[in-house]
Amino acid sequence: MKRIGVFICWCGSNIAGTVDIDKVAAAAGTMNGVVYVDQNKYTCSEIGQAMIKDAIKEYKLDRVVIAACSPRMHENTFRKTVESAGLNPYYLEIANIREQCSWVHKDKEAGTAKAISLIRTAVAKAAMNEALFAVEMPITRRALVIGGGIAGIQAALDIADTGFEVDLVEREPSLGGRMAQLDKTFPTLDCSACILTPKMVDVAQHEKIRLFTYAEVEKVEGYLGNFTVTIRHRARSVDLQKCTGCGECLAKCPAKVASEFEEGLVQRRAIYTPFPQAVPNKPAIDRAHCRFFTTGKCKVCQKVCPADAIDYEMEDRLLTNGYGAIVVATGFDTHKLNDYGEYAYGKHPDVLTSLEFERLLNASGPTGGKILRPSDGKAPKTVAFIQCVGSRDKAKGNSYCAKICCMYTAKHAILLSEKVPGSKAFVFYIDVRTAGKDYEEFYTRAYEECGASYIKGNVSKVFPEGEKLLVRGVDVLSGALVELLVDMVVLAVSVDARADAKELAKKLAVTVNEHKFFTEAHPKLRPVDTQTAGIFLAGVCQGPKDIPETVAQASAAAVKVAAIFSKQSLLSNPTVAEVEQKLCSGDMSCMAVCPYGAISEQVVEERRGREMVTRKIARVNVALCQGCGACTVACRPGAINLKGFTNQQILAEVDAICL
Amino acid sequence: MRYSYYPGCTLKTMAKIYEDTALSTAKALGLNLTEIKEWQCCGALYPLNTEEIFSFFSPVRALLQARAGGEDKLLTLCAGCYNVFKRTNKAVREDGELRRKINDYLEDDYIGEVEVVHYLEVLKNDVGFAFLAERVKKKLTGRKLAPYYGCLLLKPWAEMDLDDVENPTIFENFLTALGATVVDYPYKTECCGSYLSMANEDIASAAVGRILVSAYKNGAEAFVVACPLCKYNLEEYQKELFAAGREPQLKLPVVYFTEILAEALAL
Amino acid sequence: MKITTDKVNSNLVREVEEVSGQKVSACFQCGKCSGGCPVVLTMDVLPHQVLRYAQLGLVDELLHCKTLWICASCQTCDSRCPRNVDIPKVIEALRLLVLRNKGGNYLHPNDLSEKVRRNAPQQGLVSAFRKFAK
Amino acid sequence: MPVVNERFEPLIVAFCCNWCSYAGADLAGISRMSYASNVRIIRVPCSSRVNPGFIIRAFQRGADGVLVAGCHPGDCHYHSGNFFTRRRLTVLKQMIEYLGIEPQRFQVRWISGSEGAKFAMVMNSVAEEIRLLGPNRKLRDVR
Repeated sequence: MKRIGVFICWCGSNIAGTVDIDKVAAAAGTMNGVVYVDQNKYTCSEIGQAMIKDAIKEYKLDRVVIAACSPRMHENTFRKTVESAGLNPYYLEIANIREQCSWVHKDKEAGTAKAISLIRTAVAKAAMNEALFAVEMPITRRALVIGGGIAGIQAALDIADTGFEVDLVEREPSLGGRMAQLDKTFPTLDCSACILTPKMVDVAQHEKIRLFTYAEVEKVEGYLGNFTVTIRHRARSVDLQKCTGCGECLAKCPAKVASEFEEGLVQRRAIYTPFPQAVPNKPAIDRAHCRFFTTGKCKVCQKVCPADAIDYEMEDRLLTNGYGAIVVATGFDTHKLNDYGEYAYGKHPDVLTSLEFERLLNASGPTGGKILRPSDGKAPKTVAFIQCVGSRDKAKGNSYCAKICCMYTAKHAILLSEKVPGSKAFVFYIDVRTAGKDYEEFYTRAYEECGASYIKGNVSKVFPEGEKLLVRGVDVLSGALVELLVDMVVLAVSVDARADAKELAKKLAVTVNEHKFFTEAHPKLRPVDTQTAGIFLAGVCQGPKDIPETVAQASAAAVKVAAIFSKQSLLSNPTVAEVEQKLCSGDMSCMAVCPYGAISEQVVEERRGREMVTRKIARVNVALCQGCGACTVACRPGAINLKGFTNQQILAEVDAICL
Repeated sequence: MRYSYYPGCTLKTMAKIYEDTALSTAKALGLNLTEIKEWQCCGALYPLNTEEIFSFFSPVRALLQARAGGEDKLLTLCAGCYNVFKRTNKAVREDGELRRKINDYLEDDYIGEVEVVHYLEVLKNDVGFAFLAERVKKKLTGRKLAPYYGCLLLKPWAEMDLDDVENPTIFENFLTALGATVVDYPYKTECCGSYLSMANEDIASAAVGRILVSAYKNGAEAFVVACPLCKYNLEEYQKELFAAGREPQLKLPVVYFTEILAEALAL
Repeated sequence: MKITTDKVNSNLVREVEEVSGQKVSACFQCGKCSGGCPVVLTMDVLPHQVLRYAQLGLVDELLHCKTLWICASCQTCDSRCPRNVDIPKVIEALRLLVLRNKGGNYLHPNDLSEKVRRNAPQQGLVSAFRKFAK
Repeated sequence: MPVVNERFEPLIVAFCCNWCSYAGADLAGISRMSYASNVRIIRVPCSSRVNPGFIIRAFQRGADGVLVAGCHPGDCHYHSGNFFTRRRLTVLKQMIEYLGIEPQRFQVRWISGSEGAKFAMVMNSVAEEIRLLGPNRKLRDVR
């Protein structure tokens, strides 16, 4: 007979408020195998834990049931408590009488009855708990960072600076991401490129970092400490070893396409480096637009290349590497304006998105940093900035606030006043949100010092009126109709998750929310983790945020990775599948359902009557098994069981519930 | 191709030319239109409240008649009728509670089987603008026409789903197929004042004025419309502005798209 | 005008919500409705203010405003509303609250001008009388 | 006939996967959403751990209903587990119906870790459906 101790937590009034603890304790005392019952105001406190330890020793308890909050909350804490009292940590069982009882049932009688039932179930299971032992598993101490924007760059540098190896994968031909497209950054107005490009160079030169540009994650397998990732290195058609980055080819290529980096304001060639400070500063051929690849004739770049670096035969390469942890930093897309015909975007050349306007501000942009109208090349005297385009719009856009637009619009208004003397900015807003250090002051500067007129009201429609644009809205505060004839309209476009975020999430076995942003493990306490151990998030791929927040999150992710790598090995999860040799028929149904390839065939020698026979049976690789238990149900003879969740334990729980 | 056809009250009187040209052009294009029996006024307006159940009976009865005629599609011309029928049909299809209430009053149950289409839609989807362009006998080359959509064809977009509500193109593509030059102007989907012109003429006048001037400034020689009420407002207030001397250049004819079509088909 | 707890809690707001099927609390006062309204210039209470008044229980003020008889139900506003509020339905509900009272009719056949009588299409007349009279 | 005043309270056994549905149940708690107290949750790592035998056993022992809840298909923490669950339990459901047990008594639902409200709603609706059916008498052990 087992000697089971039951400890009932009040959790202050959280449990004691709806559950009659004394009644529960009395009932627990009558349960099979229970030799000791105690209660405590806060079991997770030091005093509460000490009580458990003392009771284990004093009453020679060999199984422990704690009736308290969800095991997802404190199971690890209490396992350690039990372990420090000399018991195997898996002798512990938790009855969830808070989240799944006291908090959801207002009726005290019903709550008490359910708590008793939950404890009886836990006692029944605990009686069958067996000692489980984790094994040490070696880990691959190399990290993979997906995405080469500021989030990925920061995470990679921070991990590499702790001395561990990092592979950084970027889809585009260059590092840099969105931040490289920006001109100045709020609220300090320091130049984006000036603070970003040194970091890009650091990445390229860091001895611990391997940089893979023009590459994408193809396949992810494995688990914390031992991921196996296949990376597709897209055929760049330019040999990076040979290419000197001289740029001869860029000038001669006859095929032109809209430049993604310049937001389509100018054209690039089919062979291109996205921007002058690109890292690596070597081109790639965009095969979809290359004349040779589309028509079979041209090869101009090859002819002009002095280094013989052009390689039309190059093919995509798939390379597989092992990693111990992964940081996802894939960034965002700007919101597409297809559903916003009222703003005349695409109908009139002087209606721009905020990112296009950003390129006009940028000294390396299409206008050399002058704000000029795309239509006639003149400096606009009046500019209307429309905020929340695609944000806070559950009818046509994103229901959420994109967080950065209020601040970058204030920045645009300030920069307009600096770059075009005598100009005037009108900012149409729904609410101005400036939570952040020095942000409110920055916004104040826009309207106090730089003369921007803030108008509370969403613009309803932009009417092209000849060369000018008529912006029609209301000032909600005064109730006055607003009709402004302006030279330029800038739309503060919302921030979307990457269009293919869901596909990547599937590969990584992490989840996305309804807007396709990656889901963190806990919105407050684990904002950098995903639900999948060993995979972390950084930057806007998790939700809209500005640069400082992105950098902070990236560094946090790096520390999480470094913490894993600080050990040589990890303790495995001991709740793994186990094969009972004499029952296994060797038909291997289990192998077919295992998602981790953890089950393999093993040939065993057995005595049958007088002779020795060999036959095959299933074998579980405990390092690969993640403990889902799918195999246990697939097994016809019932030879596979899942430790910690055995058939016997679960049936005992069923029986206890139905008593 | 066969269709049930619902004319509506205005098309039998004030807008007779709209019906005549629609029927003649349809015939020329091989479309077979059968006017449904015993139709009544559609009610002119889709009820914008949760209480008026009886406003649905007339359009649903017409839809039942269309179903009885054996055709899958009910063709409409007047933008008002189109708006009422399309929205009613959608509501009956999707709102179980409303469907139950309506059917409590009707002899036959109707669950939204008929598809409501506008003639423009038929020209685009069933005839095809490319095919239409081939059938044009007299190309409208050089004619600068301003399409005027108004509201009822397009809004509310979630229910009408005919075209992009802010930048529609169906009218433009239609006129291009006939060889005309399409005049683009930003007021083509702005409201003409609708029924306000019956009671608050000043307000309607102001609304129409902007549309007229914008189209004129962008080089329009005539308006092309699909709604008798739009035509009335555009014509009447143009006359007034002209008479008052405020916009003396304004003398833009307002024609139904079917009239233009008949002309191009040399009917 | 004065906002009081009585007004904010008034049954009239609930009646408007019920008749219109719209939630007035959904509006966050961006003003996109008013900015695009083709007849807003002659309104005394702008469309976004209609929602604001309704949120605050100023329904009496709404029942006496000119706006109810100016809205053409063109649905430009609700086609752009980021909060999915069908404003013409809210205005329709208010109009019905007026029309359902004795003497609430806004338009009488005798009011029609000679021009309207002679030239207006049936579609316009039917629409006008359905909106402006009971 | 005696007048029964007491409302029948069914006993429902719910198998919830650790990563989604159990987390969803916790979230319902954290959000203080109250729901029917008839449900007893058994935590399993994945819905694919649920052996049809467990369900039959619950009915044998007197459960009035059994619910299996897992991650949404495609979102399984173990990649593919709930696809197996779906297939296995579809077969079981047919068998259970064949045995004459009302289909509402055995339900499979997909509830994610962020769907606390859905968890509460499902518990209420399942409890209500089974309450209307009355006690389950099929398959019960003679005791």
